[in-house]
Amino acid sequence: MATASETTLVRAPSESGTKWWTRFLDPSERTLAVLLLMPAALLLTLIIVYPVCRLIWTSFQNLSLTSGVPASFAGLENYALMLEDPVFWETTWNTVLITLITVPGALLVGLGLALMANLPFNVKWPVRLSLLIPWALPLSFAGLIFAWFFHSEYGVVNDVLRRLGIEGVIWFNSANWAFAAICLTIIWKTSSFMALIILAGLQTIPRSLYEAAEVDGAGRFRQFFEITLPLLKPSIVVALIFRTITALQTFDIPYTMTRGGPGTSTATLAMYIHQNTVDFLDLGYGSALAVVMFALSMGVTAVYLRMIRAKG
Amino acid sequence: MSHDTPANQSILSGKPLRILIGFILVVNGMFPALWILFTSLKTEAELTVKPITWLPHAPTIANYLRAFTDQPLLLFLFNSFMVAILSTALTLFISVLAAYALARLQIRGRDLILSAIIAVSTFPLVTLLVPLFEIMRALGLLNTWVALILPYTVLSLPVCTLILVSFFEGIPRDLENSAMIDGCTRIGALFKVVVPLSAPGVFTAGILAFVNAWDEFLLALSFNSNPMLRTLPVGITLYQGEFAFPWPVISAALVVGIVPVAVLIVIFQERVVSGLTSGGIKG
Amino acid sequence: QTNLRVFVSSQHRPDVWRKAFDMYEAKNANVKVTIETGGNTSEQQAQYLNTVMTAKDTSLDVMILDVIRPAQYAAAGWTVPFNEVLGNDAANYMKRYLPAYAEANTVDGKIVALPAFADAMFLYYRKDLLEKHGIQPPQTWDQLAAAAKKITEAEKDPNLQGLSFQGRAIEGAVCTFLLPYWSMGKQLVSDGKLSFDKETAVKSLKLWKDFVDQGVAKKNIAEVATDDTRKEFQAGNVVFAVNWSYAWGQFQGAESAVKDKVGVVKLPAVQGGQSASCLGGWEWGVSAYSNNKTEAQKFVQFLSSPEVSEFMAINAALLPQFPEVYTDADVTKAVPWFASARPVVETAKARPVTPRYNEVSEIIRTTVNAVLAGQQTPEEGATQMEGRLRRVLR
Amino acid sequence: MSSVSFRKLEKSYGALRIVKGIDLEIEDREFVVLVGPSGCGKSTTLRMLAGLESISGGEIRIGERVVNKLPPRERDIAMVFQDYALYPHKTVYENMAFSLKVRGIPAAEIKPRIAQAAEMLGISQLLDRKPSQLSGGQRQRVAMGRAIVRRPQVFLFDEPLSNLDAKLRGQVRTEIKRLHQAIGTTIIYVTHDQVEAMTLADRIVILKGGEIEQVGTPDEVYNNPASVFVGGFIGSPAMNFAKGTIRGGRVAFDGGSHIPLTAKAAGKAQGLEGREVVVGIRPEHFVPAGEGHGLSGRVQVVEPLGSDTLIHFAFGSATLTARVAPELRPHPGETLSIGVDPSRIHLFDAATERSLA
Amino acid sequence: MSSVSFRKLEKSYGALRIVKGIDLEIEDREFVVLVGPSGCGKSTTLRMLAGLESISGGEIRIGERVVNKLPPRERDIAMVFQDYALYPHKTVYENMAFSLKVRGIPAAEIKPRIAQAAEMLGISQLLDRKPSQLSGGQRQRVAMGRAIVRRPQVFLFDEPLSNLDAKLRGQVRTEIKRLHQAIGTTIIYVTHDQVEAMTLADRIVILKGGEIEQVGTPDEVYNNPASVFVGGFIGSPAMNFAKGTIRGGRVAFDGGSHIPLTAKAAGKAQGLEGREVVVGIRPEHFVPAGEGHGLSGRVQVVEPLGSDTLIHFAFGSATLTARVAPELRPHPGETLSIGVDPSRIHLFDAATERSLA
Ligand SMILES: Nc1ncnc2c1ncn2[C@@H]1O[C@H](COP(=O)(O)OP(=O)(O)OP(=O)(O)O)[C@@H](O)[C@H]1O
Ligand SMILES: Nc1ncnc2c1ncn2[C@@H]1O[C@H](COP(=O)(O)OP(=O)(O)OP(=O)(O)O)[C@@H](O)[C@H]1O
Ligand SMILES: [Mg+2]
Ligand SMILES: [Mg+2]
Repeated sequence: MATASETTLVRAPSESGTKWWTRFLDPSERTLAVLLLMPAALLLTLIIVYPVCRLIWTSFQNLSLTSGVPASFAGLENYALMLEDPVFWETTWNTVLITLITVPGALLVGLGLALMANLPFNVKWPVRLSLLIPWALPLSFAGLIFAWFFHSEYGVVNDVLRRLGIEGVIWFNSANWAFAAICLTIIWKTSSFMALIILAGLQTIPRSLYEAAEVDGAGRFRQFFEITLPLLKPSIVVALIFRTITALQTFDIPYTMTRGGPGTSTATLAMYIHQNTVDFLDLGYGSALAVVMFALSMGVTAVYLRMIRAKG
Repeated sequence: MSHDTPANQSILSGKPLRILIGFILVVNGMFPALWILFTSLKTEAELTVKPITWLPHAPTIANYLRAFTDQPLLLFLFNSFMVAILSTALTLFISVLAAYALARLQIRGRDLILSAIIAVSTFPLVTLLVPLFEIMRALGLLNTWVALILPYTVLSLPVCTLILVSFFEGIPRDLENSAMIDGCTRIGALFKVVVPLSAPGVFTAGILAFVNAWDEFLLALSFNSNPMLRTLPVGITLYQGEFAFPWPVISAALVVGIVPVAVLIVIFQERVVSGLTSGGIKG
Repeated sequence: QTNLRVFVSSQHRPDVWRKAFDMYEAKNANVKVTIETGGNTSEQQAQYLNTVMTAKDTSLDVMILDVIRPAQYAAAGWTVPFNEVLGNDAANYMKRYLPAYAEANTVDGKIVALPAFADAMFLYYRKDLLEKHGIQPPQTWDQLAAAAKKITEAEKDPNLQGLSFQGRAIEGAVCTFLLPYWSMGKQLVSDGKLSFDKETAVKSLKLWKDFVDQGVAKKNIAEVATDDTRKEFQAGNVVFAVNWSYAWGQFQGAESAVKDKVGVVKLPAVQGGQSASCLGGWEWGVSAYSNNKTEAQKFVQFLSSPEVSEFMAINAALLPQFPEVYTDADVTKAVPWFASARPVVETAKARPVTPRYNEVSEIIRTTVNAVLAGQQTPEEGATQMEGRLRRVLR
Repeated sequence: MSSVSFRKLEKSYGALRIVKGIDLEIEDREFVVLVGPSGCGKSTTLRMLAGLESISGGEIRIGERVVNKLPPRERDIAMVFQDYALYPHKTVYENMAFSLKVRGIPAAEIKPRIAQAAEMLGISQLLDRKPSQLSGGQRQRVAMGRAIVRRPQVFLFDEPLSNLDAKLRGQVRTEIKRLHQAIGTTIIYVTHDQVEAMTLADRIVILKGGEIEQVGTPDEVYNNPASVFVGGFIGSPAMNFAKGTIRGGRVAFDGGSHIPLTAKAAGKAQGLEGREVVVGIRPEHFVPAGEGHGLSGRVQVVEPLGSDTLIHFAFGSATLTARVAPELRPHPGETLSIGVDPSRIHLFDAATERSLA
Repeated sequence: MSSVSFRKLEKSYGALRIVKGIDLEIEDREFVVLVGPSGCGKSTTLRMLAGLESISGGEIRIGERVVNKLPPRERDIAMVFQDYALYPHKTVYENMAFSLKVRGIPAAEIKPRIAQAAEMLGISQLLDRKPSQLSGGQRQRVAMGRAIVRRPQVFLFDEPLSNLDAKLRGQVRTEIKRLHQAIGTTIIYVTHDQVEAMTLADRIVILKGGEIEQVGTPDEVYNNPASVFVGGFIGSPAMNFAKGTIRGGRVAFDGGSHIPLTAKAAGKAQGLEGREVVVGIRPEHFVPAGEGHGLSGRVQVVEPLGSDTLIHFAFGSATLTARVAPELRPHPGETLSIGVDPSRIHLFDAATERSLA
């Protein structure tokens, strides 16, 4: 079956014959890990870590470009100012509220969408496409489009309501309705991100587990709660982490839909940061606000990560 | 995975129900896009008609003509496409490496590294605009694709890494072992076996990265002031005037911008058949 | 050889500006001008320029600025004042412009920018409807309300509204507030100090809110932005509209339902007050980080000259910043309606010239928006506005 | 109550027919073992019974109920999967408790039942582990345990012991037998282990290419194989086959040797004079030379098993295997003389490969 | 060249010691079979040799090279995994071709090599399928094929046949044997199948709890088990054990019966008078009553295997199993009288469980 020449074909190089560079193909686990993580680390340092350090430094300074006063070290002054700033509290509260509403909202809708999209449709692409389109619509335009949908006169929402015999509301005349419209839009826009990640997770669950559960007597709901959900947990946590972070950074949609109006009732912390830095050029205060927002996001992320680790 | 089992049928049974669900999904996802499509075929006057019209009364392609003639729309598309594709490729490459290290190698402080990667993404890029601008200027990257590709890569890196980590963890180690015995290096096994088997995850991550890059506005506006390098979201705002917002023309441009993404998704989705990983091993 | 990079607002015909630049290049062989644009609205441009300037970018020499920004840029130290190049002649030099522009570009005696072109708010009205019902264009807001009511009642068109103005929380809402406020003879800021008159502010807010409550303006006025006003008027759904000059060109366009049916006059006054309009327009500033400041300032002086003003009026329909250009024969021939625009522009007042204008603007527009949406009463709005303004403009 | 019957059961994947019309009645409390070569459709048949695979044709009944359309959970069956299908996120205990919890059995009752099953399978100390922390054999035992605690009407086992070592396998096999005797549940069991099939089955069903080749008690299928296939498939080492011709009450082989037919066989072979037949001889039916009718051939391979020795020797164009006493160790190349008991041989028609007996 | 040696090989997961110092020299061209109970570390040892598991202590050599730090691809081994590890995204052909392609072997050469291996394993018609479209047994054959086409210096097999049916198993087993004889590659083979171990091995290594219990040729481990564990582990059905006491040249059991020791055994048992011993009797060493020394007990279970019958009967507190002729079918409950050949029994120390022979 084998001749001598064939067996030598695949002979491993002897120790002395090993080319020097092949050693680099097989670094130790530690070295390999360092090498693999290096590109990510370099990029993150360049794009995030360095600017963030600058930002934190700025937050301890009195640096308002419109004040006409040169920059000076201010210690915690910017942070102290924040505590007395009602707009800070209002926008923070709005941000937290948006997070608390849209994150679970997007999770539920996204989970539903993913489960539905995972059904054995004969033609799959329209389903997948409609799952992704909301997300592929540029954020800056999604807000505008939905502002238009919720327009009291020219909007589809009120038009549909009217056709159903319901008198629509002037969405943006009321803090509550405007808030609702914003949350609905955010949920619509972000649930597809959720769905996408959850769908990917769904596809890794072996079918035989459902078969076993089916034989074990578990009904649809039981299977969902005992198999699907626990096995989706890693995917869900990933989706939740990023959705929460982006929810805390909510900017474009309220900015384009209401400009934070009526009044400041739908303004978010990110909008306030943007306003302070870009419009008011108060870089010191704006940076301090950004640091607070960062702390907020970090806190939330830490909680999630603890959640994974606790079960891991 | 592809065939129906009775179990599957009972889970959400019946063709009619399935068609209904499909319909709901499609309406939910497609409606705004369709609305834009309809709008792009209307005249501006039709938008202020009361009650509002759904389908265009007198469809016109004038808006598309304007979209292509008023601004170099194809150029915007090209720029967006290149920036998005390149940053997606870079994101995937970097996050595949990082995710593999995190998923497979015995690293001390693995959780810490993972947390750190996520933590950096909690900083909104908007607040880093000015320092980033300075970095890009210092590196002489302003008005190049690279000025956008690097931050976009960072934008998607954490989420892609995390997705890939969870996918890699689901690939049986023996498959990789088998490849290593078959003559691959670890990295070879990674790209020849682990990555292809994580295709749904890689696809998901890729789509996320692509869309993130495709959508971004603020950095694109700030870093690339050269009209030849404008990306689509920035380009589309050029149809605006100081006060005027010509929805039909902008809609036409948006439609032109959505189509490539849609085509891309459809093409890829055909390739990424579900359940690739099943059947390779005994368990 | 000097290279000048000029930031031009892309919504204001950069192609025509280019021709003006060519004229300069032709006269100054050693200067080359390149154009840079970013974003298509005042807001996006501010976003872009703020980034560039905060980063102390040296590549930009000249930039066009919305009239509300020169003071802010000067305070940030981003522009160089013209006093030095103009020398003792400075005061006289500024007198050539419409007075409001001289005022808008001068901060603490420093000339921080030179005007590029003018703009103002006008009252557009349906000539045909007013004639049909035998009504003269209104002189006061009360007259306007009465006329609007009469016409809408008579026309029995459910889609026809009396008056459209800006209630959305955008820059236009600031003007909305200031129009009656100024008309009552009060100033918001005098000599850099807040001179807020609360009673007048309440009246001003109440005036608008009453329009809504009486049905003269739409209930959803809080979601109306500048271009919504234009579109609705253009669709024939509005009798009176408060809007900027750009609307005129659109009303006369092919798609317009009101072509040749539009009249334009200065804005009504409050009973017993003076008519006042809101000053718009854009200014040329020279970057403090520029390496060619002197050359750039010379160039800006050229751009801000009557010669260029006339050229831009004729070729880009931009309102001139010089009173005499309005009556120039070539101009009246190219854009006849400028004749009726001049008295309006002359009544226009500059919004508060303060480095912290953006904060002032934010306070005013959110309040106007909240009041018009019915979230606050005019009194509450005025109280809150005063409190917040005091913190900004001590 | 818990009899099972297949009527004309069919399964196709697209154009590919996998199961081609199976008819089988399994009585209540019966222990039926399905055997057959790899890919013959054993797992598929079991999965159709469990409701995990749709039925392309025919009918399945459990008791009196036609279950064709019934979802698995309503069939009251338990199954041990060939690929385990343990819940990776649940501990061993939770894996075993799941079906009981689902069915609303109180926790107080679950615990002892699991303890008992775990004890029996020797996995008591693993109850807190997750499946990923178990070896292959350990996982399979957990899968067994999960089914056992259920006490359903019908047990389905798909090669449940294939990953256990011989000792444990023997042990668990005896446990299954005892379990069956104790609760008397109907059991359908897929295996390819001869010993399991012979010792556990009340009846053995031999499948070939999606069809039933023979059904019978272990003795029947062993002693009276209906075809060459069954003869060759049941029994290990496999039955030997040699082609011959019936000539004058004897079977003559190429090369001149022959085996006389017994009177009984000769009676059946009447009228077959000159017909080609296949002679089947089980390895253990060779006897020392001189005791039976003599055959001889060149020894090719000798496999000492400890308890016996297998001798593979050439006979005509075939290779025959004889199981002999462990002391007998001829060398390859030697000529082996060995006897055959004519009353122990099997005759098959060479054309149809069906038994002539 | 391709000898393999383990020196004080250790493996721990954290504090858990799995492999506890294995010393073993495997010669070039030798066929070594590792057996042992589930979880004893067979797979782990194999994986350390393959380079897939880091080594916690000791040293592994392939040929003269210490390979402790060498990556798997440079060890020139092929492995068939216990769980197949086929590449799900590649067809069968691509699965088999992969390692050849990686090593840069030209396509023209790959094709015939695969065709040949596929032919041998009976998977030629499956080459275009994906693993998910194969049955369990088919997958395992593909995994085998993937290793075979490589022609490496050392083959590692981790229970490669456990999912094949008996017939195929026998066939592939013979193929492996033939393969080994043809290329003479060193083979290390993990199994828990007795027959595989006995027939394939040049030497058998019995592992218990991460340690080597005995190394020897099949005959040695079968006929001279070093301990109760080996005796019980090798041989199927397993060796029977009964506790007794040495008294006057005989082994006396509770209940009064006894077995005389042969002269040789008695010699070794000198000085052990009164000591507790464990007597081991293989099932096939029972002889018809009257032929050997008589024992008797109540029949508990009778398992007819076709070729033989297994009788399980009570003897004192133990249950013994006898393998007898298939015709013998006592009924459970009857009293069985059966003989033992005293020269065939094994004696172990009751305390240390080591052989006294
Ligand atoms: N999804 C499928 N598509 C096409 N053929 C399939 C599919 N699933 C299984 N088969 C084929 O059906 C046949 C029967 O498979 P089955 O799993 O029932 O075999 P089996 O008798 O259990 O074999 P084994 O003893 O190897 O487990 C096999 O030839 C297999 O290749
Ligand atoms: N990653 C791990 N962490 C802790 N224990 C492990 C790990 N992997 C394996 N083990 C344990 O190591 C022991 C040896 O496992 P191994 O797979 O080598 O057994 P085996 O002899 O091959 O058994 P089987 O015959 O069941 O395949 C088992 O008890 C197993 O539970
Ligand atoms: Mg099977
Ligand atoms: Mg193992």
